Amino acid sequence: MAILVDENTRLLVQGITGREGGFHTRRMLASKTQVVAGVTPGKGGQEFEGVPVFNTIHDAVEETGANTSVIFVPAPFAADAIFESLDNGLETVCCITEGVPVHDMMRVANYPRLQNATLIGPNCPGMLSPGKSNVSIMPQDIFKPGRVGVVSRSGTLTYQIVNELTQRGIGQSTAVGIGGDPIIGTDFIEILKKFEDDPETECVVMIGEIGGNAEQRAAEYWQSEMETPVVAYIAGFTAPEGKTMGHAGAIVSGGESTAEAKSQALQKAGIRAATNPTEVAELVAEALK
Amino acid sequence: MAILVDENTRLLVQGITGREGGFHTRRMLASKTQVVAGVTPGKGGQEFEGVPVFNTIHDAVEETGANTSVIFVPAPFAADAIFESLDNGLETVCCITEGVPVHDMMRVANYPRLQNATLIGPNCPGMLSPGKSNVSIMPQDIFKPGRVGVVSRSGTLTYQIVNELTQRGIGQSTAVGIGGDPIIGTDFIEILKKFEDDPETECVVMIGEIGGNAEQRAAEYWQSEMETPVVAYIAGFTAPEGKTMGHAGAIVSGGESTAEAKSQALQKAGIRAATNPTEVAELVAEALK
Amino acid sequence: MDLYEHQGKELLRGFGIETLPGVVAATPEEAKRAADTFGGTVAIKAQVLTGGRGKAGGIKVVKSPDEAEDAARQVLGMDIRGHTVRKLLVEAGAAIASEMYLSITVDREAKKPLILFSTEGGVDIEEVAATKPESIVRMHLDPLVGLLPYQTRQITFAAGLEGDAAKGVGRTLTNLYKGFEGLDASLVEINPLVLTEEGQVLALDAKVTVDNSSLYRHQDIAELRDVEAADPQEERAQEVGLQYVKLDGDVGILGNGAGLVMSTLDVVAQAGGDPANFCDVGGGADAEKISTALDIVTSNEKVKSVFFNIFGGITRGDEVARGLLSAIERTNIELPIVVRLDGTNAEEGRSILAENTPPNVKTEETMLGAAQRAVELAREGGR
Amino acid sequence: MDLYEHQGKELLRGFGIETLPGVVAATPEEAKRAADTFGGTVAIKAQVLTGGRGKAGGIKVVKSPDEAEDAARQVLGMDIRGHTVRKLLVEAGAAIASEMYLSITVDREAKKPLILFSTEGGVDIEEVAATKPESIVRMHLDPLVGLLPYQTRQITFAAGLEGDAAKGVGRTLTNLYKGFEGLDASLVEINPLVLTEEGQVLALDAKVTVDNSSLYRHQDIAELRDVEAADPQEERAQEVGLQYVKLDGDVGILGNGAGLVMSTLDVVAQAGGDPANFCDVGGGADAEKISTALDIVTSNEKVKSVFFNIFGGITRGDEVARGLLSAIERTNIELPIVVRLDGTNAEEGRSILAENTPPNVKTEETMLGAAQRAVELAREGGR
Repeated sequence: MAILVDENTRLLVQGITGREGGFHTRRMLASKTQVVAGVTPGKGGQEFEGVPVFNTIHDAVEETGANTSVIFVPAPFAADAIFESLDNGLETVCCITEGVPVHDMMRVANYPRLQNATLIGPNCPGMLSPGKSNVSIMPQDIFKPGRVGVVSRSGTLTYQIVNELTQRGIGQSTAVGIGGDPIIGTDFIEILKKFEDDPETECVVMIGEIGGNAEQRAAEYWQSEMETPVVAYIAGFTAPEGKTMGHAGAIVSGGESTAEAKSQALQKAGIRAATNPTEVAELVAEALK
Repeated sequence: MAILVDENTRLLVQGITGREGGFHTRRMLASKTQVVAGVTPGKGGQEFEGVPVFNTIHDAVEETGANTSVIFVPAPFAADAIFESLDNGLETVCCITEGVPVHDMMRVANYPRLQNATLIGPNCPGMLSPGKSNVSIMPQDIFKPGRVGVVSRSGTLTYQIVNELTQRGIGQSTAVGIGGDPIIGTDFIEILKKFEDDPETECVVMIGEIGGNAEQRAAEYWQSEMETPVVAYIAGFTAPEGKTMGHAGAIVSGGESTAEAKSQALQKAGIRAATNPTEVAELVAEALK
Repeated sequence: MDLYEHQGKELLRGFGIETLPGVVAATPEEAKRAADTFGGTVAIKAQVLTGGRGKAGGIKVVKSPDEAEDAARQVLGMDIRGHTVRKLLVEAGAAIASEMYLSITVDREAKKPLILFSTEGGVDIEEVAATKPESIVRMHLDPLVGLLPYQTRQITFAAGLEGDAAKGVGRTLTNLYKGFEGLDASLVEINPLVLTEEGQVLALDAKVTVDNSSLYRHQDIAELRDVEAADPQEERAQEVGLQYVKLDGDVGILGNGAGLVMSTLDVVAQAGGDPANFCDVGGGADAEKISTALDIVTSNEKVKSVFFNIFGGITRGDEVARGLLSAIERTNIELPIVVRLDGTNAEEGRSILAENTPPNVKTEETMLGAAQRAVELAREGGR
Repeated sequence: MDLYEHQGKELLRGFGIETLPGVVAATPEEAKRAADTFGGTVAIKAQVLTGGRGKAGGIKVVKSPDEAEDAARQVLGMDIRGHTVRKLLVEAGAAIASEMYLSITVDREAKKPLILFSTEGGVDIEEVAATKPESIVRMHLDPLVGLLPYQTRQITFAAGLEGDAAKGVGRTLTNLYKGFEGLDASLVEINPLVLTEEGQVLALDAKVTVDNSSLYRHQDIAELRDVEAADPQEERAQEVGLQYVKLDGDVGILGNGAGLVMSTLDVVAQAGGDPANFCDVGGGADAEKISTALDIVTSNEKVKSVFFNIFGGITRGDEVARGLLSAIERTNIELPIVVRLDGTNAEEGRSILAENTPPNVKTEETMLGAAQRAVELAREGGR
C-alpha cells in the first residue's frame, strides 16, 4: 500500500502542453505513472507523448476515467483549474503551481472537503509512491520503495532527506510535499492520519519550517491519535522576523511561528526532532529497529 | 414520534419582539411549545412573555441550548437570519417570512446540507406536531394528535384539509408547510423520507400546486422508495399561464408546471389524487383501513 | 416583473452585453425618423410582455424610412395574445451568420442558477429541447462561487464553438451572469444571440424577468413598470396589497390564502362554473381590505355571483364574520354573494352572518356546497 | 508587500474607512506647512515599515506649526529598528474618547479570513491576547459567503458596544472587509481604531499587507513599492527572480530551494558560523542566474566565505556543475567558495568540478562537512 497515489492512480495533467506540464508529464510517464489524459483548452483532440489531450476536464474524465489530477497552469488560472477538477469528481488534486493568490486559495481551500476530495498544494512538489506512481516534480531516481512515509512543506529539502534515507537503505512508502504557501489544501495532520491508516508505513518523517503553527497542531495530533513513530525536522532557526524565506508561507510573524517554538512543541509531544537532515535518517533507522 | 418538531424541540424565535414574532410566540407558548429564547438585536437582557431575549443567536444558544429556530424577521434580513441560525448550530430552522429575494435564497439554500441541518421555508406556515410542539403560524385548534403526516406548499389550504381530517376523527402526526416560493430549503421528497422513517406516521397527505415539478419528483420518489401510502391533492387546474397565483412559486411557465401534468404524474406513479379537499379526507380514511 | 425587450436590453448593456443600436418609437413618425437615422435595413419590433410576437406579425424588417412608417402603422395597436402594442423598438440591421440561444434561470430543484446554451437559436427553445435535446448545453452554478472561467469554456466547447464565436459567447455569458445577479433576475434570456458575419456576438432579443421580492433594492427597475399596460383592477389590487388575477368567467372569487383560493377556483370549475378571477385577501379580518377586494372583484362587468371562501385559522370565524359584514355594508353590492365559513369558531361566525346579513348574502357550510350554489346563482343571471 | 501607514490609509479610504486628514511630508518645512493648514494640535508620524515607532520616539504630538517643524527635524532621518525615516505623515488632531483594535488576517489553520476586535486598542495586541484574552473577539468568515450583517452585530455585541460606537465599528468592519478582499490583503489592521468624543469612529493607524502573489492584478499597488527604502541587493535579486534576504553574518549562502537554503543557514549556525544571507537560486543550472546570485551574495562586504549548497534533483549533478563553473568564470570572485553537490549524478558533478575549478573553489560531499569547511574559511579571513 501507499497513500494518495498508487497503481490505481489514473492521472490527468492540467496544462499538459505547457512548458512545465509537458516536461514533467514526460518524467511521470517515464516513472510508469498511468497518465491517461491531458487538458489544454483549445488543444482537444491532439496527443502529447501518446496521451490524449482534451479541452475540458469534463470530457477527459468521461473518456478516460481519470481519478487524479496534477495542475501546472499559471498562477492566475490555478484556482479555476482546482475548481474544475473538483467539480468534475476527481478524488485527488495536486496543484504544483507557485504564486497562487492567497484570496483565490481561501475561496477554494475549504471546497474539497465538501466533495470528499483531497487537494494537495499549491506550491508543492507533489506526491510520489516509489515504484507505483509519480504525481510530482520530484526526482524519482533518489527514491526507493519501502516503509517510511515522508510529508514536507518544502521541495529540495525533502529530496535531501529522502536521499539520506535511500543512501542508508531505507525505502519510502509515499512522499508528499504539502506546499510552502500560507493556505494549502491539506495540512500535516490529514497526511499523518493517512500514514497512520496505511499498514505499509512504519515510520513517518515530517519536515516543517517557520511560519504558522501547523507543526504544533501535528504534534498534538500525533500525541493523541497516532502510534506510528514520527521523526521531525524543522528548518529556519536562523530566520529573522518579518522576512519571507523563499516560500510565501515561511515567515516568522509571531512567537508560534518560529522554528524554536515548533521544535519545543514537537519534543514536548514526544516526537524525535533531528537538528540536521543527516540526523533525520539516523533517527529513522533507530525508530525502525 | 413525529418529525422535525416534538417534545425535545427547544425553540428560539428570531424577531421575537416584532409584531408578527410576538403574536405567534404567544400562540406557540399557549400550545405548550418550549420557547426557550428570543433574539432581537439591541433588546438582549429583556424578557418577552417570560422568554429571555438575546442580542445574538450565539448568546441565546449558549445560554439556553436552543436547537430549533423560527424566523419572523422582515424579508430583507431573512437570509442573514438563516445564516445566523445555521452557523450557530441550530438543527432545524424555519423561515416564516414572505417575500425573501430569490437570489438571497439561492445563496443560503444549499448551505443547511453542509451543516446537517434542515431549513423549512421561507414563506411557509411552519411545522406542528399536535400535542407536542407548535413551531408555526398554524391554528393548533383544528389539529388532533394522530398518525397522518401532512406536507404542503400552501397555508390555508393545509388548514382546510387538516380540518377535514380532524372532523372525520383522523389525527395528524406532524404537519409541515414547506413554503410557496420558487426556492425553498426543503422539498417534498425530504419530508416524505422523514415520514417514511417515522413509525408513527401511517399515511401522508401531500398538498401541491402549480409551478415547478416538485410533485413529479415526489411521485417518482414515492414509487421507488416508500411504503407509506400517500394521498395527494393539487391546486391550480384553472390557473392561466404566466400569471403568479398568490405564491411567488405558483406560476405556470411550461408543460411540467401545470396541475394537469402533476396530477397525471401522481396517478402514473400510483398515488391516489383527490379532486377536492373533502375527497382528500375520504381517501385518507380508505388508506388507513 | 417582466421587462420589455428595450428595457431588458438597456439594463443588460449596463453589464456589457452588446446589442444593435435601437430607438423606442410610439408613433409611425417616430419610427420613420429612427429608421432614417440608422439608414438601410431596420427592424420594427412590437414591444409586448408576451412571446410569439414574430409569428403574430409583430416584427417587420424594412428597407427604407417610408416602409418603416408603414410597418409601424400596422404594428402599433395590434393585439398580440391579449396585449396591445403601444410601443415599438426600431433597431438597426445586421448581417447575421448564425443564431444561438442563451439563458440563465433559477432552477428550483437544484436551488441554483441554471445556464442553457444552444447553437440552435432563434426558435422556441422548448421545441429544440423536445426535438434536439443534445443541442442544448446545461450547467448549474454555485451562487456562492459564481461563474468560473472553466465553466464558460466547458459550455462553449460542448457546443462546438471556436474562435470569435467561442470568445464572444464566453464574454456574453460572463456579462449575462453579472446581469442576472446584479438585476436580481429570475430569468435572463437572449434568443437569438447572433454571431454576425464580422464575428461580433450580439443580443438580438432580451427577455428579463426581475424577482418581485427584490424590487425593494431596485427602485429604478420598479419604476419601469408599465402601469398603462396593466389591468386597472390588478393595478389597484396591487396597491392595497391584494393578490388579484383577472380571468374570463362569471363567478367572482375571494378567499384567504393563495392555495385555498386556487383550490376554490378549481372546485367552482368542477361544479360547472367559470371563475372570473383569483383574489387572495390574505389573513386577518380587515374590513377595509375585504371591502376593497369585493369592490375590485365585482367591478368586473362579467361577474354574476361571488363566492367568498374563508377558512378561519388564527383569525377566528366570528371575527371574520364581523369583518365581512362591515365590509359588505360599506359597498352597495347587489350581486348574490355566497359565503362559506369554516375552521376555528366557524359556527359562531355562521350564526352572526345568518342574523345580520342582507338578502343577497347566502351562507354555506362546505366549500363544495358553496361552490355549487355560486355557480347556480351565476347561471340564474345575477345583475 | 507591506504598505506605509499613509499608503494603507489612502487605499482603505477608497473602501469607506474614515481617517483624520493627513499630508505626507519629506522635509521639516513641508511638515510646518501641513501643520499650518490643519491648525491646532497635529501628530507628526514617522513612516516606516516596522512596528514600535511610538516607543522609539517616531510619533510626536505638537501644538503649533513651529513645533511641527522642530519635531519633523527630529524624526526625519531617525533609525527605527533598522529603518531610516524618510517621510512623515502630518495628521490633524482629534478628541479621542476610546481606543480599539480591529484587524482581518488570513488564518492558515481554518483557511479563512479571521477578524479580531478588541476595545483594548492602542497597544500591542499580542500583549492584550496574553493578559486579557477575553477582551478579544474572534470570528472566522467563509470567503465564499463574505461578511454577513449578523456577524458584524455578533462582534460588536460581544465587545459590549452600543449606539454610535456599535454602528461606527460595524460600518468600519464592513468596509474593512471590502478592503481586505478588494486589495487582496493578507493583513489589514487598524490599531488604534478610535471613537471620538463626537461619536465618530476613525482609523488612527493602518497596517496593510498585500499578498505578493496578487500584485499582478494590482499594478497600482505594486508601484507603491518604496524602492529607495529597500536593500539595493535585495532589490536586484528580486528583479532577476532570486530569493535573497540579507542577514548579519559573514558566511555567504546560496542553494537551490527555499527549504534547503533555510536548512543550510541552520547547519552553518550549528557549525559555529554566522550566515550572511539567504539566497535561493531556484531549480535548474542557469549559469546567468547563478552568476548574478554569486555576485549579489559576495557584494556584501562582510562576506568572507561562500557556501553553495546544491541538491541535484531533476537537474542532474553534472549539469549543475557545468552551470556553476561557467558562472564562476563570469565573475571574478576571489573569496573561498565551498561547493557541496549531492543527489542525482552527484559524483559526475563533483569530478567535473574537481578537474576544472579555480583554486578558491572547494568541493565537499556532505552538507554538514561543507558547512564546517565554509565556517572555518570565514574564520580564516577571506578577503
